[in-house]
Amino acid sequence: MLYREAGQFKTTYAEDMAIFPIRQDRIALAILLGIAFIGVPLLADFDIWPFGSDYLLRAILLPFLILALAAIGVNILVGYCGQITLGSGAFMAIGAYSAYKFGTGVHIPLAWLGFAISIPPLPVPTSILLGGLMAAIAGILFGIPSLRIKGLYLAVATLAAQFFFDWVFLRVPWFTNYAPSGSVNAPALNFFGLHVGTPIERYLLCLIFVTVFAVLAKNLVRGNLGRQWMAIRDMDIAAELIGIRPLYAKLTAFAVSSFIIGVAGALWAFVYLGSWEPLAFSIDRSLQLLFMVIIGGLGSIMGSFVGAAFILILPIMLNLIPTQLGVPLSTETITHLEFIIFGSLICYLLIKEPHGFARLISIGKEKLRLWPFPY
Amino acid sequence: MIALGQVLEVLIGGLMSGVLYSLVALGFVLIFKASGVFNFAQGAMVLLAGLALVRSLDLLVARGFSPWTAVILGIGFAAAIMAITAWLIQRFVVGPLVNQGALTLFMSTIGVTFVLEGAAQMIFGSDVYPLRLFPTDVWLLFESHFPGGILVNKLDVWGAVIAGILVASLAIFFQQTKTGRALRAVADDHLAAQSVGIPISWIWFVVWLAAGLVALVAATVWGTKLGVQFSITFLALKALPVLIIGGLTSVPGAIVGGLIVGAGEKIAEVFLGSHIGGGIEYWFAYVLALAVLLVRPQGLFGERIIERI
Amino acid sequence: MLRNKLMLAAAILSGGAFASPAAAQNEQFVPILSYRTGAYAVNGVPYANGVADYYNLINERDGGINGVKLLVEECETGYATDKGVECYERLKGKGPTGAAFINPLSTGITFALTEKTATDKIPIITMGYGRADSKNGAVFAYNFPLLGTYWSAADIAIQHVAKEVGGADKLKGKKISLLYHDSPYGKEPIPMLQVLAKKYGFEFTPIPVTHPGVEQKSQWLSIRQNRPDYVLVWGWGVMNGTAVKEAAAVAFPRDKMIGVWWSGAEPDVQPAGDQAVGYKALMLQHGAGKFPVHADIEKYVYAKGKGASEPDKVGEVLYNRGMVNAMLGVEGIRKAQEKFGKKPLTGEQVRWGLENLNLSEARLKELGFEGMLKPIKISCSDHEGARDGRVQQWDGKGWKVISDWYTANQSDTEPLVEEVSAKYAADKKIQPRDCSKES
Amino acid sequence: MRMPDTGEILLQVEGVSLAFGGVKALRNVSFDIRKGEIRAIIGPNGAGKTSMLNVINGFYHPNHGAITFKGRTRAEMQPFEAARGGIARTFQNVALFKGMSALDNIMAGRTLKMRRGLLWQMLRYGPALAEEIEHRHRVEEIIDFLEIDAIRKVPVARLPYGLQKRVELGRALAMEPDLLLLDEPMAGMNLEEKEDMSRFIIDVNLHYGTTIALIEHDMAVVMDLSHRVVVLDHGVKIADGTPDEVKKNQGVIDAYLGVAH
Repeated sequence: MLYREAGQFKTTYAEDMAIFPIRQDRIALAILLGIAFIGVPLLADFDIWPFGSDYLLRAILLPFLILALAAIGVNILVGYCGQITLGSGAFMAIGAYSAYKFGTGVHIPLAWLGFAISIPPLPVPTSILLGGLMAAIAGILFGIPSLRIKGLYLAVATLAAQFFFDWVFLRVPWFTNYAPSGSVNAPALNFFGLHVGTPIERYLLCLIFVTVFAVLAKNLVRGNLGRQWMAIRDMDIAAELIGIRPLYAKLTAFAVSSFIIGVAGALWAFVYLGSWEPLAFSIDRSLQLLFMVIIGGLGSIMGSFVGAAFILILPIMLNLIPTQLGVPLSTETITHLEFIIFGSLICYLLIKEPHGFARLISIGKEKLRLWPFPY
Repeated sequence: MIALGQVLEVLIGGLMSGVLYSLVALGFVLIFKASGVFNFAQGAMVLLAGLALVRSLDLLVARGFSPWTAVILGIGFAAAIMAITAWLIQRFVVGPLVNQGALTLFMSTIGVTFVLEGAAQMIFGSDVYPLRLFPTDVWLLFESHFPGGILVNKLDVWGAVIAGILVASLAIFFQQTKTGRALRAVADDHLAAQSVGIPISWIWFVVWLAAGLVALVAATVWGTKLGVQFSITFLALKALPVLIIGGLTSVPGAIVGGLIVGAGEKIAEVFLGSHIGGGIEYWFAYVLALAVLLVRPQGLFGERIIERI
Repeated sequence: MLRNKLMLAAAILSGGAFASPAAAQNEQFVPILSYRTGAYAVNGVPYANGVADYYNLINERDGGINGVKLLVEECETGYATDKGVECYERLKGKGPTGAAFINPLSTGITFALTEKTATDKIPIITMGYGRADSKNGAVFAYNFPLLGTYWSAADIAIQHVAKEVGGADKLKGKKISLLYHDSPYGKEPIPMLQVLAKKYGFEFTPIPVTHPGVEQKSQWLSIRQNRPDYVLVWGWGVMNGTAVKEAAAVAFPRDKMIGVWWSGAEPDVQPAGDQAVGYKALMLQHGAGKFPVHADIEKYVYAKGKGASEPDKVGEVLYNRGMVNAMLGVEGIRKAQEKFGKKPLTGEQVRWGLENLNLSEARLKELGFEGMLKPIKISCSDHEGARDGRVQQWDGKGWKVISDWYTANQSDTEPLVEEVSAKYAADKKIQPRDCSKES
Repeated sequence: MRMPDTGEILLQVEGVSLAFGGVKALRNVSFDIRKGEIRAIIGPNGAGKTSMLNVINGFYHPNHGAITFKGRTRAEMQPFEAARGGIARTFQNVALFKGMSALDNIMAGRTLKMRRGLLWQMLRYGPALAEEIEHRHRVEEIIDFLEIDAIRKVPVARLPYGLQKRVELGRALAMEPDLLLLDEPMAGMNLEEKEDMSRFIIDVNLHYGTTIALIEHDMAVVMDLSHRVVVLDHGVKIADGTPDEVKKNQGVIDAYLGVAH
């Protein structure tokens, strides 16, 4: 009875075009944001269950937020524009290492020209955004082949970006400021004079980034550009015949997607890991992100969040449940079981609902709307 | 100064390792050709086949069987495991997804990869298991012409011979047998094949079985080279550029692609890599693949792409 | 439906992580970060077994440390940094007083945790691995690279090479290559080897091998052409065995290869069979074999069916190393109990214990480690404690010790430690402690 | 039957030939389309009708011949350039964007008219929102006109075929084209749907003044709707004129009856 749109008449198109046209959805979102922005920090501040230790914040919510952001980026490219990528880890790495370089000062000696390009260390927020920008530029470059290469061939071609950048950040010492071990440390997280140090501060920082980018991304995908992307995804030939330029549509998708992934990469490195090496952005990360959007729902911003939560929490749950049930298994067995359950779940979900959790939720909502009369 | 002997040696070594990549790539091609499924699980299938083989071998030898009997029984056992796997995959994964898009099918094979990796190690163990089916020492050729001679690994030669036999038998299978011809019909058009009474589930089972047996063959060679262990699954990633260069649908393409990748990356690594930091062979093959795709989007030997996604 | 699932998830998650254990409060929590799966499981499994068995021994034989039982939980990292961080976060707060210390068993995870552990005040023990500059306890108060860093290892390896070629002066003009795992782990020794190359005048070539290291043909074809006099192997997992096999394939003499102590265990050479005969590796003091402590392990752990390993693998190199690692941690706690009382201790208190750890010959004998280890004494300025090693050689069946003890030359390593740790302190705005005032 | 229009020439096809490998799809075809008229292209299966439309909107590039549109003779061009020039198109097999709602499909037709860049769209505020609303108004008019109000938020893949065709027409109309190419707009429809569709086509022609070129198999429809008819057979133009003239043409009768040439 609570979930009804009856009586909610839209008198302007602007109202009809709001992100959540149904009032109950808006209320639910407001509550969720309220919990996220006010509830969680308050609970954590007073050490109230379940935030008594920072495990939930630091080991679950923080990576969840950052990976959800990256998943939004991947979803724009894969879910909205239909260009499969297995190289998103590399673009996270580009974001991370570029942000690192900008954050610690860029120095490019051009001895043969007789001068050097030097940029002093930039503030962290600027560095993170510039990291995203660098990823966007790389995204455009690696997006160009997509005009010719399609489908699974493109997927494999994106692996070229993955392995190439893995190598670059491993082998070109300039990117790691000549750190002997190749592992680099993020600069101190100063945001406009505030030092972001405690888990709750880090959490809020990521939450702000994610909220802002999720709104911007949602605006894009329901605007003209989003329609162009989806048109290219659904039928590129017809899209061209109504005046959509594939070059523009695909490259903007690559740019926007890579930008968001790059920012997520910078956050992952700066805020979550603090110290990292290229292995943090390996092919495994790319596959993980792809799983998130597929499980969560291709072409759904909300799905990116659901997918990220699922993929991140499932293994941890699988780890915890046996101990909770008092069936101690060896970590070896657990990991193998985790592989098996994880793989089976993916297959099961793909068979049951190829459009991911987002579709399941919208079906659920539709049923709820009609409840108790299903017909 | 680069010596001619070294160039030849690297070239031969590269071509040989390329053939070994082809062994893995062949499994991909088989499945893609017949079902349009891009099977990410091929690497995991090599692991499973290898583990089944080596563990049963160890057990049989420990029970006092003669090496030859043990090898034959072991291979039989591993083949049976691959048949069961093929049936399970067809029955529970690929079958129900028959009319889904290529992306969904591709993702489902990543799911299969996880299941196979977990199950194989859970059942057969996650240690390194040495396998010694082929000689691993070397020949040194033309020692009179080049200082130190040209080094050729016997295992690589065995690998090449086996790959040759495999390709020949696959060709015969496709051309000469009823199932093989039916397979080609299915590959051309699922619906049409179904409408003339070719049971598609049977055909797909056969394809996955064939890919499983190819994986077993690859496992004998790679297992001898590395020892049977988890890292064998990484071969899937080495085989992908081979596939792309050769074309997803071409058996000879897999071989030629393997040769190009093997020779290209080894030469690049040895002669170029030393100048720019080394380790370039991991991306070199992929960049090569990207370059090939820009010129020929369907790979060197692939059929023209019918857009499916 | 989904909401229910999420509720369940939250309930289980929070239960798992936060429910204070109903069990006895007199327990000291010790986490084990291990990897029993993935590309490096081959080496991760015996190590983790050694650690687990020793903790078990302490509980079974002694009833804990002075009556404080060890509460052990293992977490699988798969050698992946982000999983390692998650494991750390999950386990650090468990037990009545939180984790006593953490052994990340991965140089990458060590790098990622170094800052967090300092904030959380939990010691991070990296025995024979980790960051070499963290030897300087004045800057890295919570890092304990016990028994030897990679810079010490590099120095010992070169000392051994010098001895084999007939003296340090003979190193001049020799070619020494480093075949390394292309990760922070493999890169750690490079600066030290560069220093040594300059000092002794040998030609040093680093050769990277990309993770996980199954593909080394090009590297070995290059080695065959360059004909270095020695190849140092800084590998892990499958990379070690592959290196040995490829060396055999290009006929590089195995006795001119010297692995670091992580490249010198049974799983590294057994798969290569006869091809591995002659291969040498450094020892992190101990080697394979059984010592008095193993008798206790068999009596109190395996006889009760509580052993983690297959019995015939007890006493292998990595198993023993796991035991040594666990023993040093336990002794650190014991030392801390002398000062803070026989009760569960916080990480901060255990840190004091580790920093003041002093195991004499006699104490090692009591512990049953006589012959495995030399005495070790940690101090504020020296978190390494000992830097001795020997060289062992594989004869096809087992590892044989072939050298006397070497001690890494601090005059070589110390300037680099000072330089790099000072830079870290400056970057992180850490005020180094004044070690003369610590006790 | 409707009276032929005598307006100026909008599109001139001159001597167009098109071949795929050895197969000649079009052979030296010439005809014109005048402003404001409804021009039908008919012919038996395989006559090259769809190829002709594909040539007109730049999807195929003719081997010989020239296309002059709005007075400009063009060389090779890309389909989106034709769209920009004012040519819209529907397809024989519906080519809608299956994952999008009917509304979004038609909104996509406004792409060329929308000016705000990426950053404005991202903010969806001020000018960007105003633009979105303005175009929404235009699209709603089309939705009203095509009587598909009820299904505007439904993903098109779930719509019945007849409605899909209507949405596709809506998408083409949203482009406000000068020339509208309709490839068998009534294929697979029942009588009632055909009548609806005919009415829409005539209304579009009358109210918006849009020039229309259509391919259709139903002769009755063609004769009712069109001002002039061009007949193709095996890639060759065999007749051109008013429906009455064409109906009496012996060549056309032969072609349809399948008399051997």
